[in-house]
Amino acid sequence: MSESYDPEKETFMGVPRKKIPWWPTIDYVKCNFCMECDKFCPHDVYARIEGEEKKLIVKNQYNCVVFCRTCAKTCAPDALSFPNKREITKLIKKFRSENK
Amino acid sequence: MDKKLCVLPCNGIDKSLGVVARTVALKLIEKEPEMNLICPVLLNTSDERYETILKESNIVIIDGCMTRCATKLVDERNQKIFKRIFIPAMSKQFKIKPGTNLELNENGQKLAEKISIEIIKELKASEYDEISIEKKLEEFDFYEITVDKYYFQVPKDGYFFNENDCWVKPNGNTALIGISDYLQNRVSDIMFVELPKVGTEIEQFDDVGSFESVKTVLDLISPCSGRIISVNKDLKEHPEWMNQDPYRKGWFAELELKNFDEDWELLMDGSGYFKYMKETITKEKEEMDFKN
Amino acid sequence: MSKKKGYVIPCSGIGKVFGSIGRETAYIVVNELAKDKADLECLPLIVKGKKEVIEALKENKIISIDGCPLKCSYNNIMDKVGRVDAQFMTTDIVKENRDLKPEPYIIPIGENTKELSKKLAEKVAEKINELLENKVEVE
Amino acid sequence: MKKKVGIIACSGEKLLGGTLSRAAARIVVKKLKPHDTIVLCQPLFAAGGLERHGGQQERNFAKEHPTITIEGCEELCSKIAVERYSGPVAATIRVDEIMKAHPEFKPKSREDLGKDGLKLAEIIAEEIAKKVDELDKQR
Repeated sequence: MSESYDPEKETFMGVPRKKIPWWPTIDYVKCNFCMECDKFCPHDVYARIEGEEKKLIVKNQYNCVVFCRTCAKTCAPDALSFPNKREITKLIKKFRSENK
Repeated sequence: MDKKLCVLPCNGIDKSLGVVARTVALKLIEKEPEMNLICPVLLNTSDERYETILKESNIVIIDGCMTRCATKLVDERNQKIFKRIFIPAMSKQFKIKPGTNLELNENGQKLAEKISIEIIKELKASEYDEISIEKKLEEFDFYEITVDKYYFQVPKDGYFFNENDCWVKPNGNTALIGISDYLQNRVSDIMFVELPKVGTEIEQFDDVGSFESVKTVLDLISPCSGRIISVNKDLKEHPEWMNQDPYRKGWFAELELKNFDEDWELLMDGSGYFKYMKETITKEKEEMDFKN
Repeated sequence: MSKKKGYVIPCSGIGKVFGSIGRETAYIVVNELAKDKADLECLPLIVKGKKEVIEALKENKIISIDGCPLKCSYNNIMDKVGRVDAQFMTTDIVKENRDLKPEPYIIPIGENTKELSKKLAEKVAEKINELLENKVEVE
Repeated sequence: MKKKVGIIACSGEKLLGGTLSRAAARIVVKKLKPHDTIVLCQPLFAAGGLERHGGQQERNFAKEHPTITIEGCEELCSKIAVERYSGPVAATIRVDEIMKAHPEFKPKSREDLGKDGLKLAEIIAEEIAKKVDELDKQR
């Protein structure tokens, strides 16, 4: 992602992106570091770390497109999970109504 | 080009709206004697009886209530559909209430007559030629932006969008959903579609099916909640329609809306989405130039 | 009367890999699978309307191969020659072989792209045989 | 926003020059000038006016942007197509002439350029890139 990208200014449905806890969580017990999710994601959410035990991390969590969980479908060992969509929708609605 | 038409009413005899459905069908046959009448009960018990007719015809489906028995009877077929009629929606549209009497009162008769006239009108207007396309293809006004040689269009009216670049086009208490011109441009040539199952209940922002291009696979993220009542089976054969005509021929699924009044609050209208899309495109361009 | 040939005209679309599949397919057909029966002609020359080329096509069988629904090869030949004896879409072969995803690059083409082209070339060659064996002229 | 330059290759299927023009066009838009150029599909010019914007896209682009055509032979198909549907071209590169000027490089075949052919394509691509820069200065 280029430096012109400013996560502070990003919003989703009028809610600051940073207020929405939507991004993948890696289950390191299941993850086999095949990197398919990273290969898929065009938004640089993941990062590969050479020489570490956790060779893959969620690095740019706010780059993750809210409600998108397509990367999880590329995950053969089913090691990726996302928050509950209903909860997130509720949260977005709450924020919007409080900040009208 | 086949020009045959048939009509399948739900024929519900326990509700006045079911009786209206049946009456509409009878009036259609009366006005257009060439049209074939399909009996839902017979279709259900021995569907081979209607095999040839259904294969050769476009169908008018008339449902009297939310159970949508007539729709369900043809859902699993690859049936060419001319029009779906949902009597409660029509009753609302014409502001005629048929009451609850199973012997149709004057209002009930009037409603059936109006609906049948409406269908015939549409039939004539279509000149039969367009009717093999399941959803009516209306011309629409759109906003447009050109970036290099690519055009990005957004319909001005009738469509609502989420920030995941998917649209919903409500019509009474049903709606079509699909992907925006911008999204189809981004994924480029779509080669495969995975359509959702008819009958699936979905919440707003659930993924409903997916589409795959050489570049990527993406889920369609539904802008609204509801139940899938039909899917665009033609996309299996023609996934490129999602690229060529994303707002019309490329529709993905049809929903029975559950809570659109509330869903709507989180959606953008045409002009709102156009602004959002322009910002996205500009941002992408800036990033590209920055890398350059 | 001289023996008829099958002219294979790919669109050669340059923006995406689907055009390259068509081009590669045409080369496999004329160089390997139907050497003595098939020939190539430049689509741009047809578009331009070069007389000799149009005449040659008119007297032989014509097979168009297109890479996108705009069907440049098919439409341009129909426009200039008025007849196409068989048409193919490279996207169809991609759809039929879901496990073989064509690589997005085209100079040079990738392994899967080559494999897909081979599969399509077999179909095209078979079609040429069929067209040339058919004694009844379809005009 | 800076206007991009359109690159239109002859892509002729029958001749080596077509394959070279195609390769050179791709090198320009993918490697040398990815942000200043865009590749246009030559056959689409004639097949314009289809579904939604279809070929009109290419024609309109070439009306409003400078275009460079790359020709594989003396037929100048790309130039003629652009002039017929969009207007004058900004520059024309003749692949056959560049080939003559570099006899030291011997491309393998129209199907497979080989090492020498790819080098030649790079040289052609640089010529095109030079033209793009020249056009930039003029504006």
